[in-house]
Amino acid sequence: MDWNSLILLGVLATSLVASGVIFLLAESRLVLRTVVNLTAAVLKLVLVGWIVLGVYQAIEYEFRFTIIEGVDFILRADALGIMFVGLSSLLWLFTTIYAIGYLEKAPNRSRFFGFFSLCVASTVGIALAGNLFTFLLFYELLTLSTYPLVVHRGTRESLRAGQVYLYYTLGGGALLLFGVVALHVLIGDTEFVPGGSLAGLDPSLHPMLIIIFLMMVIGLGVKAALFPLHAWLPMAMVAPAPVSALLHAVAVVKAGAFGIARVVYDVFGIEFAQSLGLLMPLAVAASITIIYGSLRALAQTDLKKRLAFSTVSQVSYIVLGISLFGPIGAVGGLMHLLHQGLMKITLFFCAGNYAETLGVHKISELDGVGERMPATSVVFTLGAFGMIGIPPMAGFISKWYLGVGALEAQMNWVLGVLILSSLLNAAYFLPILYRIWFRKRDRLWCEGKVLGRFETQASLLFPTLLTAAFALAAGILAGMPFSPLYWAELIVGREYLQ
Amino acid sequence: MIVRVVMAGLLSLGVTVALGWAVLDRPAPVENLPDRVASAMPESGVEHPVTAVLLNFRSYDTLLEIAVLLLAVVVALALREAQPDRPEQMGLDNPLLRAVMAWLLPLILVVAGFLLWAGSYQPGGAFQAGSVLAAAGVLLRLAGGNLGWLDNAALLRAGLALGLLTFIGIGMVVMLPGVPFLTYPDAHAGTLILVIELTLTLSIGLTLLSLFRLNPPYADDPADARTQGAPKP
Amino acid sequence: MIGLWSVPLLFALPLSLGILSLLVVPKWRPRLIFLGLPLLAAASLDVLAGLATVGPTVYRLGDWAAPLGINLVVDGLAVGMILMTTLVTSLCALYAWVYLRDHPSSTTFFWPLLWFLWAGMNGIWLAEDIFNLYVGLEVMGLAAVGMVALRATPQALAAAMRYLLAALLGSLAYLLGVALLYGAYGTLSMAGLQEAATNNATTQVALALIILGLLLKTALFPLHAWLPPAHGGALTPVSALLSALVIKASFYILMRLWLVLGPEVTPEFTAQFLGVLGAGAVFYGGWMAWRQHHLKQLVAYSTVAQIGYLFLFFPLVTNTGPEAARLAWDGTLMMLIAHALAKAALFLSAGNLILAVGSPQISHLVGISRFRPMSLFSFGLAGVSLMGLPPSGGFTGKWLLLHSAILSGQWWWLIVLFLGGLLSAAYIFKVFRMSFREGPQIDRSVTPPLTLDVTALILASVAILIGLTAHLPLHWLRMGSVFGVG
Amino acid sequence: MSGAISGYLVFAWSGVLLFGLGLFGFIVHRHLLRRLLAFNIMGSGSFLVLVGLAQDGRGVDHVPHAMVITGIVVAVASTALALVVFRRWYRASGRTDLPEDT
Repeated sequence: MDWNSLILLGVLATSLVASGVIFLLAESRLVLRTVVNLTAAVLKLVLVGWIVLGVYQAIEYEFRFTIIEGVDFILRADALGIMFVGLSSLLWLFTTIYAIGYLEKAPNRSRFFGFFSLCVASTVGIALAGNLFTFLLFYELLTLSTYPLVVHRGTRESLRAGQVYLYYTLGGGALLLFGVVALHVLIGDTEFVPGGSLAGLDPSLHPMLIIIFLMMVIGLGVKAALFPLHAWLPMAMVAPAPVSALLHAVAVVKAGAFGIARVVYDVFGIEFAQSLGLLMPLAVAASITIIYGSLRALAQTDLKKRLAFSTVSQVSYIVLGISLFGPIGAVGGLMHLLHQGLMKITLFFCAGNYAETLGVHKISELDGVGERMPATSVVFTLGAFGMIGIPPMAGFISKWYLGVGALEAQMNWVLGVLILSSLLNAAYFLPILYRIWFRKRDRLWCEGKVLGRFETQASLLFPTLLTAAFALAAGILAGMPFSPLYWAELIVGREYLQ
Repeated sequence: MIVRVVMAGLLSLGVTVALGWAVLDRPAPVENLPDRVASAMPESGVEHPVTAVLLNFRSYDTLLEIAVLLLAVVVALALREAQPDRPEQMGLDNPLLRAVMAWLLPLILVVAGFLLWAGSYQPGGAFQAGSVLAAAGVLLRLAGGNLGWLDNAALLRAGLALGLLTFIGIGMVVMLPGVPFLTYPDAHAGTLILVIELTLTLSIGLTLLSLFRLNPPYADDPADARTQGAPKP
Repeated sequence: MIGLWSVPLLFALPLSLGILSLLVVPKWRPRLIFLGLPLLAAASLDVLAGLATVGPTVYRLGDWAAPLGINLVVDGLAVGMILMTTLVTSLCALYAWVYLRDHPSSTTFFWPLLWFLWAGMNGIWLAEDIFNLYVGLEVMGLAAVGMVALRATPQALAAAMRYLLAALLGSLAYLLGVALLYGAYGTLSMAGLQEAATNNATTQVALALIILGLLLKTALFPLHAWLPPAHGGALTPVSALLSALVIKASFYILMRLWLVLGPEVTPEFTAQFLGVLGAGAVFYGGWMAWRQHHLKQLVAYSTVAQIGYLFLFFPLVTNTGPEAARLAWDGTLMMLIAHALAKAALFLSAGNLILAVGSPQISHLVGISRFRPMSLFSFGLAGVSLMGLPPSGGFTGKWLLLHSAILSGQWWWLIVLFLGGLLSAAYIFKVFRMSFREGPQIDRSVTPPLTLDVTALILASVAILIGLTAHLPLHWLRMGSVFGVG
Repeated sequence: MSGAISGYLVFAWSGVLLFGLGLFGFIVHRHLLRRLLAFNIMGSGSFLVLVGLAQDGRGVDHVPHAMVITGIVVAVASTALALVVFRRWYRASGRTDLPEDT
């Protein structure tokens, strides 16, 4: 057991141990809980930073032990995985700070933060999983650890949402399980290898492989909220804002999209998937979801619901990028994994700030809010611009690469999808911005809270500003080392299409 | 009801037919266990094969069987209801029985002793002897004899436990030379088996008797009152 | 000889302690566990050590070789079951030690019954002689019936009576099967039978009787009617023991005898039929569990459902090729052990929840997640294993069974595993939904003693952990079986 | 073997019939005492099959004799236990059958 494998366990353990400790803490131990939370989050970030540097220098990190004959538990840090780990550890820290402020004086915080940490541990596990079995293990753990967060408020509505969430994700998980086991029967332990490990199989097995691919992509598509498997996501909006932020920006939907990337790149191999004709249907499904999500977002009157449908749409950019056969499209998709995470979490934080500070939930209640909460509103505007894809925001770069990638893959129609979707994005974000900045306030907000020196609590405001800064930097500094673009190119250049 | 009878009839008929078929189709056995028993008899320490099988070759079965008996008593003890006004004397009002009992009792005890002793060379043994002992107790009780000494819980339980504890104890002690559980040394096999049988007889008798006694008729229950000598007014 | 002392101690010690607990004053009855548990744990571990160093052995009681004498088989399967029994029973005993304090003194008879039950189970795990198995079944069965009756409420008595009738009928069917086999082959030893058995009407009828008898005792759908009242209505530690271990014993015998006689005489139809019954159990049990309003009844019906998974063993192991059969063996045993641990944990934590809210109704658990997180946490961990979600023993077992089903081309069992998992999620999360619902803001619930929570938590954690380290137990379990390699 | 019925096989046959009869009674009757009696009849049937079948064509075999003694003890213990539970049940409910069986 060498140092490099222990550090992987450390990354996992920081949040896992934190979760255990928090569960055991009494509800009233506020300070200790906060200390544990933040220490773990910072520690994890440091460890991840260390690994990022190592992976950059092509150091191998691997940890494995045997579960049953022929099935290993493998953690491995490769460029793709560590990208996702980096995103989740960074956002975990911000979301934790945000949640501490958001849930001040709310009940059941011990339970909340316990499951919150567990949820992060599962996400990290998903990112670091070195084979399908390990991936599946954490994928299901994620379902289990997010359920209590979705139903956290304990109202009839949230319990109902939790139930729908469970049916979707458990059903999807079971399909994924079947696919994984079936692959296991064919080729044994399915480790993630650049270029995939299935291309050499006998052609008579190809129909079987197509079925397996379908099962796995449907199973993963549930969490990635691919149309028509997305219905759980808007319902899950009843959860507290930090949960929405974490679920929608990082953990659950990204786990699905990330899984699809793993399956396409590291299990089937992009070229083999292309030769089986699997990429085109995936691209079509992603495109439909992009348009459908945007259309539904237009119709929403609730701010968080609109953001949720926007997520449905935006996550499919990642899937779209994966399904474009060619390096540029791949870069666009992978990069969007980070970009969308940063931008969407910012937007959800803003929505949370509005709700928590002013009690505003409906879009129609946002009139003139820019005056009352300028910082939050500026940040919201930046996020919205990013989503629409206005340069130089991060979203623009993703869309640019996706467009070029589509042309490269000779799928010109995708360009149409991107343009239409951007127009729709504009159509559902610009009216909000108009209300925020150009309409006069026409109602009383319920401002019950003691806010301190700023427009809202510091613990709510600063994480929002920070994530926004990161989102902005990702766009403006895209050419710098360790930017999302840089890293996505590293992944594609190092591992795919060699 | 009719449906149930028809169903039960069909089911039991089916089972009977299947069993008959199984009996008819029985193959000739390859293994000849009686021969093995016969050739191992000299080492068994007893002369009667049934006793040899029960207390030596397959003594483990017997050990567990005694446990089953004891279990029944444990459940009877657990389910015993406290009856403060339990009538002490609940014999049948039958002078003849009492008179005969005075003669019968010693005879029964002798028979029990004989059965126990006979077990080593002809049919008989601990269970038979124990049952006879228990029968004596039941008769005594029906005759209105005083079995109050059985209410001494400690004594009763010690008696119940004696057989199985001795059995296990001997089974363990003989292991000291490094042989498996229940391996009697050839020289002492007969004696050891006799000791086991003796204690088992006592315990089995007490067990069966306790099963009879632990749940006495309920004084206030008309269905049970009939078994009592004195008719209720 | 390996295990010279420890093997007989496995049943002689609990028997002696059972008698001893009758002799001491009631107050002292529970305390005997502090003598018995360490000794039995040591004996179990010694047997395991023997297995690991020397490999599977046969213990000849009275130094008589089978078929004249009775042999005990100390192979991986038996030792695995013994260790499982020791762990689960020990924790249930510790639980009962605290739990029964507030119960009427007649419940101290729990202790002798517990020891006898333990002896009966260890006797069954070790047995190699089919008549000896009958006696062992009776020891275990009557002790179990006594435990169900212990509460002495009308419901408990009716449940015990029903259980007893089922158990007696099952034993007689089994005994008659043994009578036919002995009549046909002149031996009671499994090894001897395996050698001698041929395909003829006697063997078939005997096997059918044995299977039917054991199905009744295992409570496989549709012969399950006795189980929910008996397991759901008993004292909590009793429910845990019965659901976790006792029903496994009859399944274990079935498994062993199937491998001895099955391949020789049974048409594949029988194997498929058992699988179909198992599937029926999974669906019916899951559905009924979901419909219950009483927490322990829910858990009891969950047992009805989980038994069904075990019976996929038969279609997956019969004429399916060595690899699929080995996977089925591994998967079934993993399921069995995981269910034993998880179900014990589920019953114990359900008991804690009932203690906390003072009512067995699921609807009274509203908001309990805020006040009794630990009891709920054990319930959840155990539930994860029962649902077959990773990482847990239940998941590993399901994985192996899935693997075996795909490998042997019997895709229809996939549907059973798929829907069964969703159904179990439905009933487990039914409890969670209630506990997460916001209810009273003030904690009116009772705090169960720490021991009760800790024992449940340990069992649940082991059910999870065993899934992560499954290859080691599975390696041991294969030793001495037809699936053992090297 | 199966041609002429030897003396011992008569026992096996009557055992088969007793078992069938007992099974019928066990299913049909609801009164618990009757069911217990039926159980005992079935038990006797099994014992007869055990002894009769084993000795048919082979002569005396003491092993099944010993097994039958064990079986009888077990049956006695089970019956006693059943009676204890039954009496307590009857006391508590006034019923001679089980509730769901009407």
